[in-house]
Amino acid sequence: MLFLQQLVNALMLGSVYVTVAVAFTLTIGILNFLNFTIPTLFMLAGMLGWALSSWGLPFGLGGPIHWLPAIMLGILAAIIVSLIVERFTFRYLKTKYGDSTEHAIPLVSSLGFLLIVENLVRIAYGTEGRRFEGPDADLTLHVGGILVRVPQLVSLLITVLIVLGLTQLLKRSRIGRGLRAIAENPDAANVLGVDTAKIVPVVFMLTGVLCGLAGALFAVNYGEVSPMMGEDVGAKAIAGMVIGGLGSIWGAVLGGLVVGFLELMTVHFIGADTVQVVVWGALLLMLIVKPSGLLGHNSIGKGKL
Amino acid sequence: MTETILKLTNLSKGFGGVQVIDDCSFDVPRGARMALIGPNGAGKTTIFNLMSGVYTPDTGRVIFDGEDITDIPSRMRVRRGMARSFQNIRLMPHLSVVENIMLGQHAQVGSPLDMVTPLLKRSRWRREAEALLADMDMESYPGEVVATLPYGVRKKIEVVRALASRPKMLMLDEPAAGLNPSETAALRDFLVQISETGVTILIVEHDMSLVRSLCDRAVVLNFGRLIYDGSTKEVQHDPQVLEAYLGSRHAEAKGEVHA
Amino acid sequence: MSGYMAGIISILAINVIFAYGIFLSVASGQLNLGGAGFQALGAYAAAMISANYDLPLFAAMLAGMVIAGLIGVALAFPILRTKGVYLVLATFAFAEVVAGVIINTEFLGGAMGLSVPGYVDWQPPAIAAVLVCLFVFYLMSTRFGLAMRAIHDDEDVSDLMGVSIRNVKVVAFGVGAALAGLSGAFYAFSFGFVEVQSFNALVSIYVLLYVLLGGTQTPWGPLVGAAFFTLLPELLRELLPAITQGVANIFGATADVAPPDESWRFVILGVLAVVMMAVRPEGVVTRTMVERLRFRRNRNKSLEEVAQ
Amino acid sequence: QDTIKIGHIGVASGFLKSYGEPSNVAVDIAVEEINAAGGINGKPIELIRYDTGSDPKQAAVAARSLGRDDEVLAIAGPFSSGEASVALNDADRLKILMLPTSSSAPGLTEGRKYGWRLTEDEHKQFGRLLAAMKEKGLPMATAEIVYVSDEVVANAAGTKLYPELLSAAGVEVGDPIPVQWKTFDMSAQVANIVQSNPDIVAVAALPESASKLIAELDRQGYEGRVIGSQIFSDPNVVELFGPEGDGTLVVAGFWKGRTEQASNFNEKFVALANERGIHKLGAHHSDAQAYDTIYLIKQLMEAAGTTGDPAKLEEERQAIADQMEGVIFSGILGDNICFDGHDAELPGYIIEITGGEWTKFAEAPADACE
Amino acid sequence: MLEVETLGVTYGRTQAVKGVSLTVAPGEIVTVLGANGAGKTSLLRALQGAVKPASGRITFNGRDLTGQSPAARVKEGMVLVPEGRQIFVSMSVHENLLMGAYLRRDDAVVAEIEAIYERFPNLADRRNAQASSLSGGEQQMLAIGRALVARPRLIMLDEPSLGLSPLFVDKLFSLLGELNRDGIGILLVEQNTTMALEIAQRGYVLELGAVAIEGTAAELSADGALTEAYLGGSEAEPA
Ligand SMILES: Nc1ncnc2c1ncn2[C@@H]1O[C@H](COP(=O)(O)OP(=O)(O)OP(=O)(O)O)[C@@H](O)[C@H]1O
Ligand SMILES: Nc1ncnc2c1ncn2[C@@H]1O[C@H](COP(=O)(O)OP(=O)(O)OP(=O)(O)O)[C@@H](O)[C@H]1O
Ligand SMILES: CC(C)C[C@H](N)C(=O)O
Ligand SMILES: [Mg+2]
Ligand SMILES: [Mg+2]
Repeated sequence: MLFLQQLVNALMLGSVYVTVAVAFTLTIGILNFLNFTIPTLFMLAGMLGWALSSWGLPFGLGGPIHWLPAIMLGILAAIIVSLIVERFTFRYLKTKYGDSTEHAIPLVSSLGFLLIVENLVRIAYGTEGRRFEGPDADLTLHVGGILVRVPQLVSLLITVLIVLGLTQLLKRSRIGRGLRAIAENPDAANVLGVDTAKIVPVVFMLTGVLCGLAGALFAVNYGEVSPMMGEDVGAKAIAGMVIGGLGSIWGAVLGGLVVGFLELMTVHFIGADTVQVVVWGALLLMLIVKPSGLLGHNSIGKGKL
Repeated sequence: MTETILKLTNLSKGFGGVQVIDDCSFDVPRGARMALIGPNGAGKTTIFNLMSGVYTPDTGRVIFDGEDITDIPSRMRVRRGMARSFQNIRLMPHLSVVENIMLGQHAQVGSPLDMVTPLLKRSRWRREAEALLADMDMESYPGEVVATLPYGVRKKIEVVRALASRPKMLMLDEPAAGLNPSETAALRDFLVQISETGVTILIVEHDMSLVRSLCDRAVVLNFGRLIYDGSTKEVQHDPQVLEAYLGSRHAEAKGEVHA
Repeated sequence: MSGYMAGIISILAINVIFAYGIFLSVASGQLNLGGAGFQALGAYAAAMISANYDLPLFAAMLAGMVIAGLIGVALAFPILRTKGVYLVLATFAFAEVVAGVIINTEFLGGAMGLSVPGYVDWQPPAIAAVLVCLFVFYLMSTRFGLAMRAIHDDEDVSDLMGVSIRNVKVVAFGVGAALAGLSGAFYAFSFGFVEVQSFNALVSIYVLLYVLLGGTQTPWGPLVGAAFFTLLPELLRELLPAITQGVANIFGATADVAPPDESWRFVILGVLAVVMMAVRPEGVVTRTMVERLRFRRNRNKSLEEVAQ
Repeated sequence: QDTIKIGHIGVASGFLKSYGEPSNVAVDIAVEEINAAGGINGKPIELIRYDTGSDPKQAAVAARSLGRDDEVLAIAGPFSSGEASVALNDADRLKILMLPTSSSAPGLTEGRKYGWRLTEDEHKQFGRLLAAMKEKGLPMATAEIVYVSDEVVANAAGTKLYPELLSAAGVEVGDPIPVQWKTFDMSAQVANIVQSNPDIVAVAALPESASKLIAELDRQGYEGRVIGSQIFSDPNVVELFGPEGDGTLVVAGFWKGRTEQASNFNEKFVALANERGIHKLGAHHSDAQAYDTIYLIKQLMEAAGTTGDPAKLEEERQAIADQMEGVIFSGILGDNICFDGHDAELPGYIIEITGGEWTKFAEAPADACE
Repeated sequence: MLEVETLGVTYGRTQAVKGVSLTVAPGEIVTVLGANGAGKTSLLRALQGAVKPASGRITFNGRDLTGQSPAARVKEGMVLVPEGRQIFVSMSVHENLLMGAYLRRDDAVVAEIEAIYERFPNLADRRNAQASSLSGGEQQMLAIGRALVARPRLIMLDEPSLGLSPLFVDKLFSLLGELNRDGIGILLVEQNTTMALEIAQRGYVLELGAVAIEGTAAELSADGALTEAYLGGSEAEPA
């Protein structure tokens, strides 16, 4: 019984990571760009959601707005910021020479944005946790003595739906191909009329949607937000992405759940203080033994000689 | 001199069902200037990759300078004295021209000491590299990212980099591609000059005029099989070669010269 | 030397050494996001040794350096199998594991941290930083450095040129780890207290950014990058209030305005980082730049010679 | 020299911003009051503040800068234990009195010459809490402990102090259950707790973690009582915890109702904080301690007859530090406060959160010093 | 159809193209010759929009495209076969060809791709192979095929014969002839001067980024100065 509950808890926890992991795997898989702003977007959606739904907007704007529109606006903010990030990071990524480090260049700008957003939020709201007054209704289902969190079910559901749509989009539509082309060789892509400025933002918009959604549902679910809420989720999501397989969207879903499971089982059997070692140890092992992850495929290098 | 420097015996290589090299055998005499030609996708570059150890053959052996090198790792082979250039230019984009050449010298490194002695302006390595460039009458383009140099220039650098390892045998994959006729002529003279120092040259090239004027012997490959092995003078009389590779125009072309 | 300067120089020196550690692996094509892990190893090793054996400080530092280096080499072999983003995450995971282990190890002080007997003022780290800087410049000028950069650009071809990819990578990674460890040792002795919280993931990210922002193509990069990230927020301590006051005055404020929130310093740091990368995507200092400058200098020289 | 230079190593940015800034407010209030009342020995205080950005390294820089360049006579701060552990080394090196304002890590001042704290340790306060509960006859047969494993103070309290004290009080207590500082989902830990369904859950965590735990306990239908000591006894938690927080017992080192002074300070503090855009429902005891720290420094300087004359910097610093030996201090924290070792003996106020209010449940006088 | 006026391209300090003016009429084949570094590739890259020209105007069918994005130019029908193939090595041969049709929505694409396969049997055999595995020449074919799928009205080729076997070079040139008969303009950069001048109506010779000589193919092949200065004597055939 207890163990069953823990399994459910694991699923719930995993569902938080899944959404963010998918966001990560999107930019890495499609654009080969490890986007450090993702945890920040997650946090931004939560914090703004709270700020709007309560008092204390930045720069003296008025509140309050009831929670639903508030988190909607929070998500919107995440999307907008994500698009701004695109404008200043990926636009400048020039995969010219295919050498081993150039894909990391936008990391710098993406961390720049992390600094900017995080500190702006600190300026506006400080660093302490805030209570998010969500819907009054009890968000916990009692299924034969087992507790299930509704918001997390919702978030898992939405994510899976988005993922379904995404995989189709990337397989069928030409946008998918255009994106892959840009990621591999921007110059050649341009020669064929792929307009970087038009289609890359699509990915970042999706990233924004996913992070915003995750952040908002996090707030509703745990009833608390803080400027640091992105850090742990972000790190674990990265782990999930890798375990699932870089660039594989379904892998990210699976990986996120696996991490949730690993973490919860560690807490249950050993204790939270060893979670860090277990999760990241598993990741390290995975990378050394099977870098392509559970569902991933290895990317190819410069081509044959 | 009839001694063979390279001997390929019953070489075969396939990729996922596609039989790319199919039981190829031929020798390269020491000091020869030999051409390896054939239609696109015949397997020429694959042969080069098998020799230099990028791929390991499914069957067959590669004997170089009397030693069976089929199983020794690629990085050791250049030390044995076989150097190659690549048909899709593979220079190091962030190294200057001279540094690319100095990388070519790596095979000559003897003691670990060589690894830790600075390659400053005066150093023997750098001067050697610059001299080599001069022989090819190329400046060293200081400050230029190699990637931004003109295609033809990059192509030449590839050849010089291969030479920098002081090889016994030089394997060039389409060195004249992207060179204009005058530059091609210069390249030919340069290669002749090199081969006179005793270096064996095995060249893959689609520019038949260069092949004819440089090489005495040619091996023709088609669908991974050897279809001709003989003198370059005769090659364009061989019906198979004409049909598979040269096309009718060259038969005529030859005719004109006779007239 | 003012106390403030002394302190900042210590931090800067530590960051520079740290940055060069990461640079060595990055320059050989291995993005190392595990910096904090190696720094922590060096710091704790030095701390433990100086606490438990009465060795001279430099011996403890050496030990910290060596231990970090050895673990680096040990890690380098399995990690060789991973490339690009995979390697980034593998090293990142490594750092997390190190932190996780330390915090759960009683005799390392766990979450309480360790206080470190022994102290160095700004001179030793500063001197060490200069030496490390010279060492890396030297190393990059050797054939070994050339091999590193070649591998960074194109492994397959480097291999065909006769370069032993494995050896070069492992050595570069190991020496880099050792330098990171050294920076940790200096951290321990400069601040007299180590707690694993101060070797967190963000530290790893930052130091990699020092290198990427400065430029991975020349040994100038880490120097520029570390200086940028370390000194800019400091400059802003004084500058920012002045600026806001000035702006306020422009808008006709007569009284003193309250100094702006300190966090603005880091906002500006972020903005500048973004701008820098937009202007110079390959890092502030690139090969072309250095080559051009050197070339111009030589040409001017030769012109003078002609003139005489 | 017409001012008395006092250094303050505070936190105004970085991840501790929200904890640190209120202390700065408290310090400013104290300085402002003292200067309004004619300063120290007739000279106004010149407060020189250095922001560490929550970075221990910067705390060291701060100490060196204040000590060597600004030539301050004494230093209040740094704020957190992490920072203090670093800066206190420099204090001893510079031979300058340093009084951390919120660093409650056990043993922080052990073996220090120039480092003193106006803080009471978790051990004592938690003991007082248990005593009070016993007295009031609250159910406390069984207990579970939840602690943040990667935060200095919480870790020490959760793994050592709480278990001892609970068993000493005859409470049957299970193995301490760790959570991590960044843990946001405590369903697993709580699921285990509700299994044994103890009378009390003792929490050693900063407010955020405590609030997450309380919320989760409530969600999983835990009926018992949550208790903790000083670590999360911040008046703001009333808001953060929300209704689920009702019944929670904590110990604070400060009670605004203690004296008129105290309540004045509390009002001023809340006002000024909100004026600076810092959301505060009341003064945290670490704010009160910061405030009193400045007054303590004042008392020391008056006793030492400090003039602020740069020529006599060394002697005056030493004289101020020497005054700490056997000092007796009265302030908003309590009266006739003495120091046991280098840590103050403070009264404790057991606080109960009831009906969304921060109410006094019981109080315990400061212990006497040997 | 294409009019280029005093086009200039500079990279930092290096001036790669200096005030080049040229025109291509519909159904005309124009060749651009020049030694290494003459600026041919730079010229084409500027025409295609990959690099921003420092000066000059580019008009195509009367529309000024100077400031336009590469995408816009492709839409207009200006398609480039870039130097060094620039194929997508991580995609299959077929996907590469599909990329050629990136901006097209009509259904003719499939049929046209089949036509490409007809022309280049090598590609047909390996349509699902990863492009990275293709041989040099096959990659060149792929690059050309890819450009054709884009339905160019003006096709610009940067050394298309590079890496192709003599047989295929002939095929290529006859293909260019056909395209040209269908009224497609062709701007051809070649090192294989003789063949280029055989097929082209007019030609330009670049030297250090500027037009040194221009004229009809006949004039150019006759021009002794050209053969001396540029061709470096007649074909490098020993007497
Ligand atoms: N790694 C590989 N995987 C699959 N097929 C390959 C691989 N390498 C080569 N091939 C195939 O083998 C055939 C021969 O390739 P190779 O590069 O040797 O041809 P080539 O003779 O060099 O042609 P070209 O003159 O165009 O360079 C080609 O059809 C190519 O597609
Ligand atoms: N991205 C770049 N940055 C700087 N200089 C460049 C760049 N691209 C080309 N150049 C320079 O511009 C000049 C012209 O180069 P370009 O490639 O156009 O010549 P080309 O005529 O195409 O030569 P080839 O026939 O060998 O391809 C050369 O000097 C080259 O070094
Ligand atoms: C707010 C806190 C993190 C400070 C804590 N009491 C400490 O000693 O570090
Ligand atoms: Mg080939
Ligand atoms: Mg060109």
